[in-house]
Amino acid sequence: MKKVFLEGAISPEFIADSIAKHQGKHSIGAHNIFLGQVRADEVGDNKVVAIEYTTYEEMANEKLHEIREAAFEKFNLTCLHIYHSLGKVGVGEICIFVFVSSPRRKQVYEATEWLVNQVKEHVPIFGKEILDNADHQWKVNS
Amino acid sequence: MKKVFLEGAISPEFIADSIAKHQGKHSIGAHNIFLGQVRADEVGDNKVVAIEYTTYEEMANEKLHEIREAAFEKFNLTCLHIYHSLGKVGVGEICIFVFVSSPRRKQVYEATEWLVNQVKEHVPIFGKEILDNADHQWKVNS
Amino acid sequence: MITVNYFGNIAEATQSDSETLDQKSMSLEELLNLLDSKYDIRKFQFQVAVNRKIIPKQQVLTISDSDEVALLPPFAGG
Amino acid sequence: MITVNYFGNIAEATQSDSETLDQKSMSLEELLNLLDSKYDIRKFQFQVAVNRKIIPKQQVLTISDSDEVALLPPFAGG
Repeated sequence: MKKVFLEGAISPEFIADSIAKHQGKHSIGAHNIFLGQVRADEVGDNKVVAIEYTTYEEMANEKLHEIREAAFEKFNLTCLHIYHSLGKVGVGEICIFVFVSSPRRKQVYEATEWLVNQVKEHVPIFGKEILDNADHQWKVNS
Repeated sequence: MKKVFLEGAISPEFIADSIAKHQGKHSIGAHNIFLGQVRADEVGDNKVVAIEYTTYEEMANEKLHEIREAAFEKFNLTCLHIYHSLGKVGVGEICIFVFVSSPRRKQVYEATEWLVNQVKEHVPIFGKEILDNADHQWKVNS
Repeated sequence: MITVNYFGNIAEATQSDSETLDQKSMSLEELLNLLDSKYDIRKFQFQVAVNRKIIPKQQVLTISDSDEVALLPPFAGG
Repeated sequence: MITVNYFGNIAEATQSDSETLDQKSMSLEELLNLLDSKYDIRKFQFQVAVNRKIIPKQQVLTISDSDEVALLPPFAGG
Protein backbone atom coordinates (compact mmCIF):
# COMPACT_ATOMS: atom_id res chain seq x y z
CA MET A 1 0.00 0.00 0.00
CA LYS A 2 1.48 3.31 -1.10
CA LYS A 3 1.51 6.04 1.53
CA VAL A 4 -0.83 8.88 0.51
CA PHE A 5 -1.49 10.88 3.67
CA LEU A 6 1.08 13.29 5.03
CA GLU A 7 0.84 15.37 8.18
CA GLY A 8 0.53 19.10 7.37
CA ALA A 9 1.27 20.96 4.13
CA ILE A 10 3.14 19.35 1.22
CA SER A 11 6.38 21.29 0.77
CA PRO A 12 7.99 22.30 -2.54
CA GLU A 13 11.05 20.32 -1.38
CA PHE A 14 8.97 17.15 -1.07
CA ILE A 15 7.77 17.70 -4.64
CA ALA A 16 11.33 18.30 -5.89
CA ASP A 17 12.40 15.11 -4.18
CA SER A 18 9.62 13.12 -5.90
CA ILE A 19 10.65 14.53 -9.27
CA ALA A 20 14.32 13.71 -8.64
CA LYS A 21 13.41 10.09 -7.79
CA HIS A 22 12.02 9.68 -11.32
CA GLN A 23 15.14 10.82 -13.12
CA GLY A 24 16.61 7.33 -13.04
CA LYS A 25 13.68 5.97 -15.08
CA HIS A 26 14.87 6.48 -18.63
CA SER A 27 11.69 5.30 -20.35
CA ILE A 28 9.77 8.31 -18.98
CA GLY A 29 9.34 11.22 -21.39
CA ALA A 30 6.55 13.21 -19.75
CA HIS A 31 5.42 14.08 -16.24
CA ASN A 32 2.27 15.90 -15.27
CA ILE A 33 1.75 17.29 -11.78
CA PHE A 34 -1.36 18.72 -10.17
CA LEU A 35 -1.08 20.76 -6.98
CA GLY A 36 -4.02 22.03 -4.97
CA GLN A 37 -3.27 25.16 -2.96
CA VAL A 38 -5.45 26.52 -0.13
CA ARG A 39 -7.16 29.74 -1.24
CA ALA A 40 -8.03 32.67 1.03
CA ASP A 41 -11.71 32.45 0.05
CA GLU A 42 -14.05 35.08 1.43
CA VAL A 43 -16.85 33.85 3.69
CA GLY A 44 -19.10 36.79 4.42
CA ASP A 45 -16.86 39.41 6.05
CA ASN A 46 -14.22 36.84 6.89
CA LYS A 47 -11.49 34.94 5.09
CA VAL A 48 -10.29 31.37 5.12
CA VAL A 49 -6.86 31.17 6.79
CA ALA A 50 -6.40 27.39 6.82
CA ILE A 51 -8.11 24.07 6.14
CA GLU A 52 -7.88 21.26 8.67
CA TYR A 53 -8.16 17.89 6.94
CA THR A 54 -9.29 14.60 8.44
CA THR A 55 -9.97 11.27 6.76
CA TYR A 56 -11.47 7.85 7.32
CA GLU A 57 -8.07 6.41 6.60
CA GLU A 58 -8.84 2.68 6.21
CA MET A 59 -11.63 3.36 3.73
CA ALA A 60 -9.61 6.11 2.00
CA ASN A 61 -6.69 3.75 1.46
CA GLU A 62 -8.98 1.08 -0.01
CA LYS A 63 -10.54 3.63 -2.38
CA LEU A 64 -7.16 5.05 -3.37
CA HIS A 65 -5.92 1.56 -4.16
CA GLU A 66 -8.93 1.00 -6.46
CA ILE A 67 -8.36 4.38 -8.13
CA ARG A 68 -4.68 3.56 -8.76
CA GLU A 69 -5.52 0.19 -10.31
CA ALA A 70 -8.21 1.75 -12.51
CA ALA A 71 -5.83 4.50 -13.67
CA PHE A 72 -3.20 1.97 -14.77
CA GLU A 73 -5.94 0.11 -16.70
CA LYS A 74 -7.23 3.29 -18.30
CA PHE A 75 -4.04 5.16 -19.20
CA ASN A 76 -0.57 4.26 -20.44
CA LEU A 77 1.38 5.25 -17.33
CA THR A 78 4.83 4.36 -16.05
CA CYS A 79 3.95 5.43 -12.53
CA LEU A 80 1.61 7.59 -10.51
CA HIS A 81 1.64 9.07 -7.04
CA ILE A 82 -1.07 10.70 -4.97
CA TYR A 83 -0.33 12.61 -1.76
CA HIS A 84 -2.84 14.42 0.44
CA SER A 85 -2.39 16.45 3.60
CA LEU A 86 -3.98 15.71 6.94
CA GLY A 87 -4.19 18.29 9.73
CA LYS A 88 -3.79 22.00 9.21
CA VAL A 89 -2.77 23.50 5.86
CA GLY A 90 -2.53 27.29 5.73
CA VAL A 91 -3.51 29.52 2.81
CA GLY A 92 -0.92 29.41 0.04
CA GLU A 93 0.18 25.95 1.14
CA ILE A 94 -0.27 22.75 -0.86
CA CYS A 95 -2.76 20.08 0.28
CA ILE A 96 -2.84 17.66 -2.69
CA PHE A 97 -0.08 16.50 -5.05
CA VAL A 98 -0.90 14.17 -7.95
CA PHE A 99 2.06 13.06 -10.07
CA VAL A 100 1.72 11.06 -13.29
CA SER A 101 4.56 9.82 -15.52
CA SER A 102 4.45 8.21 -18.95
CA PRO A 103 6.75 7.46 -21.91
CA ARG A 104 4.87 10.08 -23.98
CA ARG A 105 2.88 13.17 -23.14
CA LYS A 106 -0.42 12.41 -24.86
CA GLN A 107 -2.37 10.95 -21.93
CA VAL A 108 -0.73 12.55 -18.90
CA TYR A 109 -3.00 15.61 -18.74
CA GLU A 110 -6.21 13.58 -18.87
CA ALA A 111 -4.83 11.01 -16.42
CA THR A 112 -4.01 13.74 -13.90
CA GLU A 113 -7.42 15.37 -14.29
CA TRP A 114 -9.16 12.02 -13.90
CA LEU A 115 -7.17 11.16 -10.76
CA VAL A 116 -7.83 14.52 -9.10
CA ASN A 117 -11.56 14.20 -9.81
CA GLN A 118 -11.63 10.63 -8.48
CA VAL A 119 -9.95 11.68 -5.24
CA LYS A 120 -12.35 14.60 -4.79
CA GLU A 121 -15.45 12.51 -5.50
CA HIS A 122 -14.69 9.16 -3.94
CA VAL A 123 -12.13 9.45 -1.16
CA PRO A 124 -13.52 10.19 2.32
CA ILE A 125 -11.57 13.32 3.22
CA PHE A 126 -13.14 16.11 5.23
CA GLY A 127 -12.06 19.73 5.41
CA LYS A 128 -12.74 22.28 8.14
CA GLU A 129 -12.19 25.78 6.84
CA ILE A 130 -10.79 27.96 9.63
CA LEU A 131 -11.70 31.64 9.29
CA ASP A 132 -9.73 34.66 10.42
CA ASN A 133 -12.24 35.31 13.21
CA ALA A 134 -11.58 31.75 14.51
CA ASP A 135 -15.00 30.55 13.32
CA HIS A 136 -15.10 27.63 10.96
CA GLN A 137 -17.24 26.02 8.29
CA TRP A 138 -17.15 22.61 6.64
CA LYS A 139 -15.84 22.51 3.11
CA VAL A 140 -17.94 20.79 0.42
CA ASN A 141 -16.39 19.95 -2.97
CA SER A 142 -18.14 21.54 -5.92
CA MET B 1 9.98 39.71 -21.84
CA LYS B 2 9.98 36.69 -19.50
CA LYS B 3 13.11 34.57 -19.57
CA VAL B 4 12.34 31.13 -21.02
CA PHE B 5 15.70 29.64 -22.01
CA LEU B 6 18.00 28.17 -19.40
CA GLU B 7 21.45 26.69 -19.95
CA GLY B 8 21.44 22.91 -19.39
CA ALA B 9 18.90 20.72 -17.61
CA ILE B 10 16.11 22.13 -15.44
CA SER B 11 16.70 20.93 -11.88
CA PRO B 12 14.05 19.73 -9.41
CA GLU B 13 15.26 22.53 -7.11
CA PHE B 14 14.46 25.15 -9.76
CA ILE B 15 10.95 23.69 -10.01
CA ALA B 16 10.54 23.69 -6.20
CA ASP B 17 11.64 27.31 -6.15
CA SER B 18 9.05 28.27 -8.79
CA ILE B 19 6.32 26.53 -6.78
CA ALA B 20 7.41 28.26 -3.56
CA LYS B 21 7.25 31.66 -5.29
CA HIS B 22 3.51 31.11 -5.91
CA GLN B 23 2.62 30.38 -2.31
CA GLY B 24 2.18 34.07 -1.57
CA LYS B 25 -0.61 34.34 -4.15
CA HIS B 26 -3.67 33.47 -2.12
CA SER B 27 -6.17 33.56 -4.98
CA ILE B 28 -4.53 30.49 -6.58
CA GLY B 29 -6.27 27.18 -5.91
CA ALA B 30 -4.75 24.94 -8.59
CA HIS B 31 -1.40 24.49 -10.30
CA ASN B 32 -0.62 22.22 -13.21
CA ILE B 33 2.94 21.41 -14.23
CA PHE B 34 4.25 19.63 -17.30
CA LEU B 35 7.81 18.33 -17.37
CA GLY B 36 9.48 16.83 -20.41
CA GLN B 37 12.25 14.36 -19.58
CA VAL B 38 14.87 13.09 -22.04
CA ARG B 39 14.22 9.42 -22.85
CA ALA B 40 16.91 6.82 -23.64
CA ASP B 41 15.28 6.03 -26.98
CA GLU B 42 16.75 3.24 -29.06
CA VAL B 43 18.12 4.19 -32.47
CA GLY B 44 19.07 0.99 -34.27
CA ASP B 45 21.62 -0.69 -31.99
CA ASN B 46 22.33 2.51 -30.13
CA LYS B 47 20.67 4.63 -27.46
CA VAL B 48 20.14 8.31 -26.98
CA VAL B 49 22.30 9.58 -24.11
CA ALA B 50 21.56 13.30 -24.37
CA ILE B 51 19.86 15.96 -26.47
CA GLU B 52 21.67 19.17 -27.34
CA TYR B 53 19.20 22.01 -27.83
CA THR B 54 19.67 25.17 -29.85
CA THR B 55 17.21 27.90 -30.76
CA TYR B 56 16.68 30.92 -32.96
CA GLU B 57 16.29 32.94 -29.80
CA GLU B 58 14.94 36.26 -31.13
CA MET B 59 12.22 34.53 -33.10
CA ALA B 60 11.54 32.03 -30.29
CA ASN B 61 11.01 34.87 -27.80
CA GLU B 62 8.60 36.64 -30.17
CA LYS B 63 6.62 33.41 -30.64
CA LEU B 64 6.60 32.63 -26.92
CA HIS B 65 5.29 36.12 -26.20
CA GLU B 66 2.41 35.53 -28.65
CA ILE B 67 1.68 32.13 -27.11
CA ARG B 68 1.56 33.62 -23.60
CA GLU B 69 -0.83 36.37 -24.67
CA ALA B 70 -3.08 33.88 -26.45
CA ALA B 71 -3.13 31.58 -23.41
CA PHE B 72 -4.28 34.40 -21.12
CA GLU B 73 -7.04 35.19 -23.64
CA LYS B 74 -8.09 31.56 -23.94
CA PHE B 75 -7.96 30.34 -20.33
CA ASN B 76 -8.70 31.77 -16.91
CA LEU B 77 -5.15 31.82 -15.55
CA THR B 78 -3.51 33.68 -12.70
CA CYS B 79 -0.06 33.11 -14.14
CA LEU B 80 1.93 30.88 -16.44
CA HIS B 81 5.59 30.12 -16.92
CA ILE B 82 7.46 28.32 -19.67
CA TYR B 83 11.10 27.24 -19.35
CA HIS B 84 13.16 25.34 -21.90
CA SER B 85 16.73 24.12 -21.81
CA LEU B 86 19.48 25.05 -24.24
CA GLY B 87 22.69 23.06 -24.60
CA LYS B 88 23.10 19.50 -23.41
CA VAL B 89 20.42 17.68 -21.39
CA GLY B 90 21.20 14.07 -20.44
CA VAL B 91 18.72 11.18 -20.31
CA GLY B 92 16.50 11.39 -17.23
CA GLU B 93 16.99 15.14 -17.06
CA ILE B 94 14.26 17.73 -17.62
CA CYS B 95 14.29 19.92 -20.73
CA ILE B 96 10.89 21.68 -20.61
CA PHE B 97 8.88 22.98 -17.64
CA VAL B 98 5.43 24.49 -18.20
CA PHE B 99 3.68 25.84 -15.09
CA VAL B 100 0.09 27.09 -15.06
CA SER B 101 -1.83 28.50 -12.06
CA SER B 102 -5.50 29.39 -11.70
CA PRO B 103 -8.08 30.08 -8.98
CA ARG B 104 -9.79 26.76 -9.83
CA ARG B 105 -8.66 23.52 -11.36
CA LYS B 106 -11.08 23.17 -14.27
CA GLN B 107 -8.95 24.69 -17.05
CA VAL B 108 -5.40 24.06 -15.87
CA TYR B 109 -4.95 20.68 -17.52
CA GLU B 110 -6.13 21.85 -20.93
CA ALA B 111 -4.11 25.07 -20.64
CA THR B 112 -0.93 23.10 -19.91
CA GLU B 113 -1.55 20.70 -22.79
CA TRP B 114 -2.24 23.58 -25.16
CA LEU B 115 0.92 25.43 -24.12
CA VAL B 116 3.16 22.38 -24.51
CA ASN B 117 1.71 21.70 -27.99
CA GLN B 118 2.16 25.34 -29.01
CA VAL B 119 5.81 25.32 -27.94
CA LYS B 120 6.46 22.05 -29.80
CA GLU B 121 4.75 23.23 -32.99
CA HIS B 122 5.63 26.89 -33.23
CA VAL B 123 8.82 27.70 -31.36
CA PRO B 124 12.07 27.30 -33.34
CA ILE B 125 13.98 24.94 -31.09
CA PHE B 126 16.27 22.27 -32.55
CA GLY B 127 17.45 19.08 -30.89
CA LYS B 128 20.52 17.01 -31.67
CA GLU B 129 20.17 13.54 -30.21
CA ILE B 130 23.56 12.28 -29.08
CA LEU B 131 23.92 8.50 -29.22
CA ASP B 132 26.03 6.25 -27.02
CA ASN B 133 28.40 5.58 -29.95
CA ALA B 134 28.94 9.36 -30.26
CA ASP B 135 26.92 9.52 -33.48
CA HIS B 136 23.99 11.87 -33.58
CA GLN B 137 20.68 12.40 -35.32
CA TRP B 138 18.35 15.41 -35.50
CA LYS B 139 15.17 15.15 -33.47
CA VAL B 140 11.85 15.83 -35.20
CA ASN B 141 8.70 16.36 -33.12
CA SER B 142 5.91 13.91 -33.85
CA MET C 1 -20.34 -4.58 19.75
CA ILE C 2 -21.04 -2.40 16.72
CA THR C 3 -18.53 0.34 16.02
CA VAL C 4 -19.79 3.65 14.58
CA ASN C 5 -17.29 6.20 13.26
CA TYR C 6 -18.09 9.89 12.91
CA PHE C 7 -16.38 12.47 10.72
CA GLY C 8 -16.46 16.19 9.98
CA ASN C 9 -19.49 18.10 11.18
CA ILE C 10 -21.12 14.87 12.42
CA ALA C 11 -18.15 14.14 14.72
CA GLU C 12 -18.59 17.72 15.89
CA ALA C 13 -22.27 17.06 16.74
CA THR C 14 -21.58 13.71 18.43
CA GLN C 15 -18.52 15.19 20.16
CA SER C 16 -16.66 12.00 19.37
CA ASP C 17 -14.87 10.30 16.46
CA SER C 18 -16.16 6.84 17.26
CA GLU C 19 -18.33 4.93 19.66
CA THR C 20 -19.19 1.29 20.24
CA LEU C 21 -22.79 0.28 20.73
CA ASP C 22 -23.38 -2.60 23.08
CA GLN C 23 -25.58 -4.49 20.62
CA LYS C 24 -25.14 -7.88 19.00
CA SER C 25 -27.24 -7.07 15.95
CA MET C 26 -29.69 -4.46 14.68
CA SER C 27 -31.05 -3.30 11.35
CA LEU C 28 -29.48 -0.30 9.64
CA GLU C 29 -32.79 1.51 10.01
CA GLU C 30 -32.85 0.88 13.77
CA LEU C 31 -29.27 2.05 14.04
CA LEU C 32 -29.93 5.30 12.16
CA ASN C 33 -33.06 5.92 14.27
CA LEU C 34 -31.06 5.37 17.42
CA LEU C 35 -28.33 7.78 16.31
CA ASP C 36 -30.93 10.31 15.24
CA SER C 37 -32.58 10.21 18.64
CA LYS C 38 -29.20 10.69 20.33
CA TYR C 39 -27.64 13.29 18.00
CA ASP C 40 -30.30 14.56 15.62
CA ILE C 41 -28.09 13.33 12.74
CA ARG C 42 -30.82 13.60 10.08
CA LYS C 43 -30.25 17.35 9.93
CA PHE C 44 -26.87 16.62 8.32
CA GLN C 45 -26.12 15.54 4.79
CA PHE C 46 -24.24 12.24 5.00
CA GLN C 47 -23.59 8.85 3.44
CA VAL C 48 -23.33 5.56 5.29
CA ALA C 49 -20.42 3.15 4.90
CA VAL C 50 -20.58 -0.36 6.29
CA ASN C 51 -17.24 -2.09 6.50
CA ARG C 52 -15.76 0.71 4.40
CA LYS C 53 -18.22 0.39 1.50
CA ILE C 54 -20.84 3.06 0.87
CA ILE C 55 -24.37 1.66 0.86
CA PRO C 56 -27.79 3.29 0.36
CA LYS C 57 -29.21 4.53 3.69
CA GLN C 58 -32.52 2.79 2.87
CA GLN C 59 -30.89 -0.59 2.31
CA VAL C 60 -32.46 -3.41 4.35
CA LEU C 61 -29.42 -4.70 6.15
CA THR C 62 -28.60 -6.26 9.48
CA ILE C 63 -25.61 -4.76 11.23
CA SER C 64 -23.91 -7.43 13.28
CA ASP C 65 -21.31 -7.69 15.93
CA SER C 66 -17.88 -6.56 14.66
CA ASP C 67 -19.34 -4.58 11.75
CA GLU C 68 -17.86 -1.13 11.26
CA VAL C 69 -20.34 1.61 10.38
CA ALA C 70 -19.31 5.15 9.41
CA LEU C 71 -21.32 8.32 8.83
CA LEU C 72 -19.62 10.35 6.11
CA PRO C 73 -20.40 14.03 5.45
CA PRO C 74 -19.71 15.44 1.96
CA PHE C 75 -16.15 14.80 0.83
CA ALA C 76 -13.79 17.76 0.65
CA GLY C 77 -10.46 16.34 -0.50
CA GLY C 78 -8.11 18.20 -2.78
CA MET D 1 24.18 43.04 -46.66
CA ILE D 2 21.64 40.25 -46.20
CA THR D 3 22.04 38.06 -43.12
CA VAL D 4 21.18 34.36 -43.36
CA ASN D 5 20.95 32.26 -40.19
CA TYR D 6 21.29 28.48 -40.18
CA PHE D 7 20.09 26.00 -37.57
CA GLY D 8 20.20 22.29 -36.78
CA ASN D 9 21.25 19.99 -39.61
CA ILE D 10 21.39 22.93 -42.04
CA ALA D 11 23.98 24.72 -39.86
CA GLU D 12 25.85 21.42 -39.89
CA ALA D 13 25.80 21.38 -43.72
CA THR D 14 26.80 25.03 -44.09
CA GLN D 15 29.35 24.64 -41.29
CA SER D 16 28.21 27.98 -39.92
CA ASP D 17 25.37 29.47 -37.87
CA SER D 18 25.13 32.63 -39.91
CA GLU D 19 26.58 34.40 -42.91
CA THR D 20 26.16 37.79 -44.54
CA LEU D 21 25.74 38.02 -48.28
CA ASP D 22 27.23 41.05 -49.93
CA GLN D 23 24.03 41.91 -51.79
CA LYS D 24 21.80 44.97 -51.64
CA SER D 25 18.70 43.14 -52.83
CA MET D 26 17.61 39.88 -54.39
CA SER D 27 14.43 37.83 -54.72
CA LEU D 28 13.77 35.02 -52.25
CA GLU D 29 13.92 32.58 -55.17
CA GLU D 30 17.37 33.85 -56.19
CA LEU D 31 18.57 33.63 -52.60
CA LEU D 32 17.38 30.02 -52.19
CA ASN D 33 18.96 29.09 -55.56
CA LEU D 34 22.23 30.65 -54.47
CA LEU D 35 22.20 28.77 -51.14
CA ASP D 36 21.27 25.56 -52.92
CA SER D 37 24.20 25.90 -55.31
CA LYS D 38 26.55 26.51 -52.36
CA TYR D 39 25.19 23.97 -49.85
CA ASP D 40 22.70 21.73 -51.61
CA ILE D 41 20.08 22.87 -49.08
CA ARG D 42 17.10 21.52 -51.02
CA LYS D 43 17.91 18.05 -49.76
CA PHE D 44 16.81 19.22 -46.31
CA GLN D 45 13.33 19.77 -44.98
CA PHE D 46 13.15 23.40 -43.84
CA GLN D 47 10.98 26.50 -43.49
CA VAL D 48 12.06 30.04 -44.28
CA ALA D 49 11.70 32.94 -41.84
CA VAL D 50 12.21 36.52 -42.99
CA ASN D 51 12.61 38.97 -40.14
CA ARG D 52 11.52 36.25 -37.74
CA LYS D 53 8.23 35.47 -39.50
CA ILE D 54 7.75 32.20 -41.36
CA ILE D 55 6.77 32.72 -45.00
CA PRO D 56 6.05 30.29 -47.86
CA LYS D 57 9.23 29.39 -49.75
CA GLN D 58 7.45 30.14 -53.03
CA GLN D 59 6.45 33.65 -51.98
CA VAL D 60 7.46 36.36 -54.48
CA LEU D 61 9.44 38.62 -52.21
CA THR D 62 12.44 40.90 -52.51
CA ILE D 63 14.98 40.45 -49.75
CA SER D 64 16.67 43.78 -49.09
CA ASP D 65 19.62 45.11 -47.28
CA SER D 66 19.30 44.56 -43.49
CA ASP D 67 16.69 41.81 -43.83
CA GLU D 68 17.27 38.77 -41.66
CA VAL D 69 16.62 35.41 -43.30
CA ALA D 70 16.67 32.09 -41.44
CA LEU D 71 16.45 28.49 -42.64
CA LEU D 72 14.62 26.45 -40.02
CA PRO D 73 14.69 22.64 -39.94
CA PRO D 74 11.77 20.82 -38.23
CA PHE D 75 11.19 22.02 -34.69
CA ALA D 76 12.13 19.71 -31.84
CA GLY D 77 11.32 21.62 -28.67
CA GLY D 78 10.00 19.95 -25.55
